[in-house]
Amino acid sequence: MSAGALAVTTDDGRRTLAPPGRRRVTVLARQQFGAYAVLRCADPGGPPPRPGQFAMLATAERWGGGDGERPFLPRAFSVLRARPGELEFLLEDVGPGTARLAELEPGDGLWVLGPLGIGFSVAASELAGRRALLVGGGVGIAPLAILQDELVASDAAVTALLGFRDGLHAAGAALLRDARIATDDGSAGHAGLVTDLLTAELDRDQAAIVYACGPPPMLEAVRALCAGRAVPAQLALESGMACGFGACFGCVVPTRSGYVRLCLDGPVLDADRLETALTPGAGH
Amino acid sequence: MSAGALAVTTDDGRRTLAPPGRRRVTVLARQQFGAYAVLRCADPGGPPPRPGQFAMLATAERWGGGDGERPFLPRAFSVLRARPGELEFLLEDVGPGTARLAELEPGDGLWVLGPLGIGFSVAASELAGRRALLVGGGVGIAPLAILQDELVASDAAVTALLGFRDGLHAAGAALLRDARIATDDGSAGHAGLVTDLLTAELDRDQAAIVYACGPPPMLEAVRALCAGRAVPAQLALESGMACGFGACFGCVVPTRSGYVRLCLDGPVLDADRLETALTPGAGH
Amino acid sequence: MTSAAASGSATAALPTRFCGIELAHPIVNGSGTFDAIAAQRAFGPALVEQFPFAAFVSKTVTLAPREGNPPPRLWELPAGLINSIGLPNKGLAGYLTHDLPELAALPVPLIVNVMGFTRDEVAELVSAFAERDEVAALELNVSCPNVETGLIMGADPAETALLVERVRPLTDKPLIVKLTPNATDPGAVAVAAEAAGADALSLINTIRGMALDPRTHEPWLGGTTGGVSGATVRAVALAQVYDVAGRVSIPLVAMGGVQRGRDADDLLRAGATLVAVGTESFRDPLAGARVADELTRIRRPDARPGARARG
Amino acid sequence: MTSAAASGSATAALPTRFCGIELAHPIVNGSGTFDAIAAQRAFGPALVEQFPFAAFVSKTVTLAPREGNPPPRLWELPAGLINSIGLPNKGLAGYLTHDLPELAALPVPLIVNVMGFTRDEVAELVSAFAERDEVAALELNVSCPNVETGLIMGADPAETALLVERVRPLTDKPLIVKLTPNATDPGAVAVAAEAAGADALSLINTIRGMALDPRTHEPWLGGTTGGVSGATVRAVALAQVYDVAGRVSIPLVAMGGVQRGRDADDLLRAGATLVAVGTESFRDPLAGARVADELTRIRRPDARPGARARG
Ligand SMILES: Cc1cc2nc3c(=O)[nH]c(=O)nc-3n(C[C@H](O)[C@H](O)[C@H](O)COP(=O)(O)OP(=O)(O)OC[C@H]3O[C@@H](n4cnc5c(N)ncnc54)[C@H](O)[C@@H]3O)c2cc1C
Ligand SMILES: Cc1cc2nc3c(=O)[nH]c(=O)nc-3n(C[C@H](O)[C@H](O)[C@H](O)COP(=O)(O)OP(=O)(O)OC[C@H]3O[C@@H](n4cnc5c(N)ncnc54)[C@H](O)[C@@H]3O)c2cc1C
Ligand SMILES: Cc1cc2nc3c(=O)[nH]c(=O)nc-3n(C[C@H](O)[C@H](O)[C@H](O)COP(=O)(O)O)c2cc1C
Ligand SMILES: Cc1cc2nc3c(=O)[nH]c(=O)nc-3n(C[C@H](O)[C@H](O)[C@H](O)COP(=O)(O)O)c2cc1C
Ligand code: FES
Ligand code: FES
Repeated sequence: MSAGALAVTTDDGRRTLAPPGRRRVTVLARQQFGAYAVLRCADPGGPPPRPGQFAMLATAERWGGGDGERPFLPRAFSVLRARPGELEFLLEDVGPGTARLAELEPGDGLWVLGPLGIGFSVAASELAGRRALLVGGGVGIAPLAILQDELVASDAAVTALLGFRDGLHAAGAALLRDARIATDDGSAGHAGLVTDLLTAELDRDQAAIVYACGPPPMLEAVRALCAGRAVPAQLALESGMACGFGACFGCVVPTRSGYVRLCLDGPVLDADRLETALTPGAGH
Repeated sequence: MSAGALAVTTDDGRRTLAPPGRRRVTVLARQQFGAYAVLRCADPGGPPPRPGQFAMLATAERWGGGDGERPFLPRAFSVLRARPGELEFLLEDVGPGTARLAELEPGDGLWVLGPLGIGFSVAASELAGRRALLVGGGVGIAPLAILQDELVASDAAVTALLGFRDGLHAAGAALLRDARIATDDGSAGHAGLVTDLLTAELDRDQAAIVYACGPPPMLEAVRALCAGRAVPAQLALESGMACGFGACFGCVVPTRSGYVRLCLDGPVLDADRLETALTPGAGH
Repeated sequence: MTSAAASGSATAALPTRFCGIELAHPIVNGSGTFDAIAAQRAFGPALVEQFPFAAFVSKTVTLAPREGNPPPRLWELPAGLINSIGLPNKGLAGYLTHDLPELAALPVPLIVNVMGFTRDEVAELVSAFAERDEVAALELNVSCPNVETGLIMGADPAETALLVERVRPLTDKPLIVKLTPNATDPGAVAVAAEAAGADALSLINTIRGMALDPRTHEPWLGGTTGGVSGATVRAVALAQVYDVAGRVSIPLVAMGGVQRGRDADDLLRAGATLVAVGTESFRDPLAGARVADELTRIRRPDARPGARARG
Repeated sequence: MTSAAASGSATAALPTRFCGIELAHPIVNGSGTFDAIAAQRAFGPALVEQFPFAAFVSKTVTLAPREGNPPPRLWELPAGLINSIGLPNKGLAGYLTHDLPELAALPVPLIVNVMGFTRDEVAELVSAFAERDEVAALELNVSCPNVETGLIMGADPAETALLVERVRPLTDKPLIVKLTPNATDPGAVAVAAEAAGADALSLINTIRGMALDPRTHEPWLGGTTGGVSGATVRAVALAQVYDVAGRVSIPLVAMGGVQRGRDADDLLRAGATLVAVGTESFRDPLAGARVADELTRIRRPDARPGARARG
């Protein structure tokens, strides 16, 4: 299938439509950043994703195949970065699916369905004189990289605050520019939580908009912090997904207006739609 | 587990008892003989199998594992040859299990349970002035190699007659000494069936005992031929096996006295116990 | 591996008639495993151009709106999935207003799946759709308790018969009864449904299953237990389809673990007229078209030149 | 990967009491999945020295001898197996003469599994074993039709109750009723069995399934359909055990897809007292001991020094 050069965006420019077929792409490179692997793959003709969108990935070989073991379903991954005809993903090995993906070598085949979901809003009206604070935790830094690229390209003021477990994980900070770091064990940057850095930033100047992605407790802390100061925030959430395109109703998260399918109405949600970002069954 | 150096044989010397645990052995070499692969593996302390006995094999990695895809159950393989502390198996890739086994490289792990079943009878009383005719078809040549080794060592007169589909398969004949060959397509040896060679041999001199292993139609032709001339024959049969040690009752074949578990009372059966060697669900 | 997208050409090669409805091929979706409206949000009009199914079966509609079960709703198995979705839907009124117009615009016939907790509820749902020309057929999801009797409607032949007798006079549209596999004798239920006037049967729905959270050792799913689907139920589905096909003469829509053309072929050989793809669509949104394409190559190897040599 | 053989030391670390029987650990075999006599032919006395189970459950015994189903009897699934063995056995007289003396010599308690096609047949079997001191408990396999009523005994609560009431007075030995998963409501059958005097329940037996011969497209198995077991039924087994455990207070022997200590742990947490290993023994004859060993490490991480660091 040809994805076509003309990408169509919907949902106020936050969604690039995906071709309805999964496409088999080729891995170009795998690079290690401490605890993380970055997969770069060729995606000729693939439509350019919006920051915060994701793709469902499965290896072409040994992914259950016809009669498979786990992993059986594809796995959701934020787009880390996109260049014309190329996509990058960031992985942390936490289970059978990520372990298998992290084994891929250049030349191997990868099934990609995407881009999916609604990404971050970077409309001028949204930024309106505010600086963008990118708050990432662990593997949640992935969608912030492509977001930073876009914001920098449009000359917006951006600050990246990233939190990691330890020094091995903090190596992932190299994927963003000029990131300020916090580590739980103090082995790199501030010893403590990334929300400490966010608090200090907001104490200094509240004219900000927060874009955050990370584990549920971090997102919940960001949500509460921003809500307390009336700072707008957009949170990229996670939940277990079977399909990624609204078919299974499996990925719902509770919002103030009821359950929403995170793959369809998210993964980025305005923080004020949420009572809490601590959603059951998400994160590790 | 240590298999112990002192091997115990039962069933009139036709069965070496197996240790009750499967053991993880190491592949030493894989060699290709035309369409067939020979796996040689270290089996320190493993008891010496009797000719015609088999083992249940499964790779240590990527064989369903904890939560597996097919292959799920181990697969039965005749012992091709045994030296102290070493076992050899002959494989033809016909499905997921044999395909996976045929991928093994030196150093890889292999689960072995065996030796299992009752092998050929080579008691002096049995041979009693008769020459041994070894009749093999395709991958069924495997147990005839270890049998030939034993007969030659005891100075018995042996003739090996082997049938194959084509020249690529006929390369397997190198695994026995001085074998005479028939191929279906005439690309090597006699153009026709191995039973043509057997008929000629028996026409020449009926003082023979036949040991045969091969696909059901070949075994049935051998059985009928020998029955017609009152030549004693022992047939190594195949049937689908789940366990190999009598636990599942899945491998039964019909005999004149009812169903017998082939893994326990075979795989070698005296031909006159059978109405037919065409057993349902066996062979490919 | 076949190519990702099904080529349109092959999918017209196995025309099928089901309860008087003409279909391009025998592959449809399982109710609740494809949301054609959501998929258009994700894929745009291309989804309609490459629509993977020969008919569209919509997710179960109930009289009142339902939020569904609390998350987590999914648990992956070696070759399958447990779901405890809990039938979220907008309710009859919401469906008629919001979903029906969009689904009626699909390029294939529409089958509406309904469920009620009493016979009156089911009757109300059937009556509401009876007058809608957009609806080609109705599927009754009977895998739920009758709140009046406490019995799972579709597990009990007598309950099923009473239900079908009640709603049969309310519509001329084909009535498909979707059997539950969680029954002592689905064949007996099938016989009862046929006798009571069902035009067709579909099977299997999901099999009850469960998983514990590896950390807390409490039930993982928000709904405690859920339904198993995917490759892991294929052998069970085949047995039930084979059994039911031998006991009724109305057509069957068979499903359960279909991933490839040969899985569909097995179910057709076991006696089905249509085959539905469910869980496999989660792994490949165009799985329906791919299965139809593979099936065409199995059934009509000469339909397309070179088809056998890998299309 | 753990080492092939279970070390004897760990297996005594989880002493378990079941219906008054003291067991070294909670792992037994599923009926019909281990033949201790055949295994001694293959493995000799080493099998007895390393006996993998805390109690031995023998294959179903019927009144008359049975040849079993015609082959083929096995079909492999992605993570499981379909079998149509058909309960071959020597019959009661043959069992008493040939098997019982050998099985009584095993180093663990013996549980005899029996099945009859009428209540009288079951009664005759129960009576015959009631007087045998070698037998620690009886298991009733009720996954078969009562030829008098046509109902699958164990699928129907009333049938099960009548059966248990009939045989309960015939023996003081613990009576275990083995439930069938092919029932609308195994929990209701469990409740009925308990009320009728069962001392324990075991579940699940195999789930009905089927496969077609890839070449002929006819049913592969000699028995047409068969029973699915192995990892592929694990989620279904867990759901049924959890449900039954919540509805009865007698102990449960849980089984279905157990391959590792954590599968056994899940079933124990769902409410079982014993766990049986079935199909996994086909892949690894000492699986029972390995599972017991892994379970001990999960449950009593300090039971053996260094156990956690891989024993
Ligand atoms: C929109 C979105 C974007 C994401 N982006 C990224 C990204 O950029 N990089 C990245 O590394 N990850 C990302 N993730 C997370 C990623 O999808 C998961 O880490 C991945 O699915 C884990 O798969 P696994 O097989 O490795 O682990 P799993 O075994 O699936 O384990 C992951 C978690 O799932 C649960 N779990 C365990 N067993 C099961 C089971 N049998 N069935 C269901 N759940 C189970 C547990 O909570 C476990 O901690 C994203 C997720 C979403 C939804
Ligand atoms: C005693 C004995 C000794 C043997 N010795 C040798 C030997 O030395 N060398 C050798 O190469 N082979 C030998 N075999 C045969 C070998 O065991 C089989 O070829 C092997 O089991 C095939 O496994 P597979 O996974 O590769 O193929 P499978 O997929 O198991 O296919 C093999 C055959 O099984 C049937 N089949 C297909 N699908 C299934 C399924 N899902 N479930 C059940 N059956 C299915 C079909 O008839 C098919 O042709 C021996 C067999 C026995 C019983
Ligand atoms: C996530 C999910 C949701 C489902 N929702 C419904 C539903 O709303 N109504 C219904 O009748 N069946 C529903 N089903 C059952 C499927 O239609 C189908 O019967 C079953 O999944 C077996 O097919 P499969 O193995 O191909 O998935 C659902 C199945 C899944 C996996
Ligand atoms: C080959 C085979 C034979 C069986 N025979 C019997 C039997 O004779 N009696 C019985 O009650 N259960 C029998 N069972 C059922 C098992 O005891 C067990 O309930 C079932 O296999 C589920 O456990 P598993 O998944 O660990 O195998 C048999 C199962 C298999 C696979
Ligand atoms: S993942 Fe299936 S609906 Fe969202
Ligand atoms: S293979 Fe299990 S009894 Fe022979």
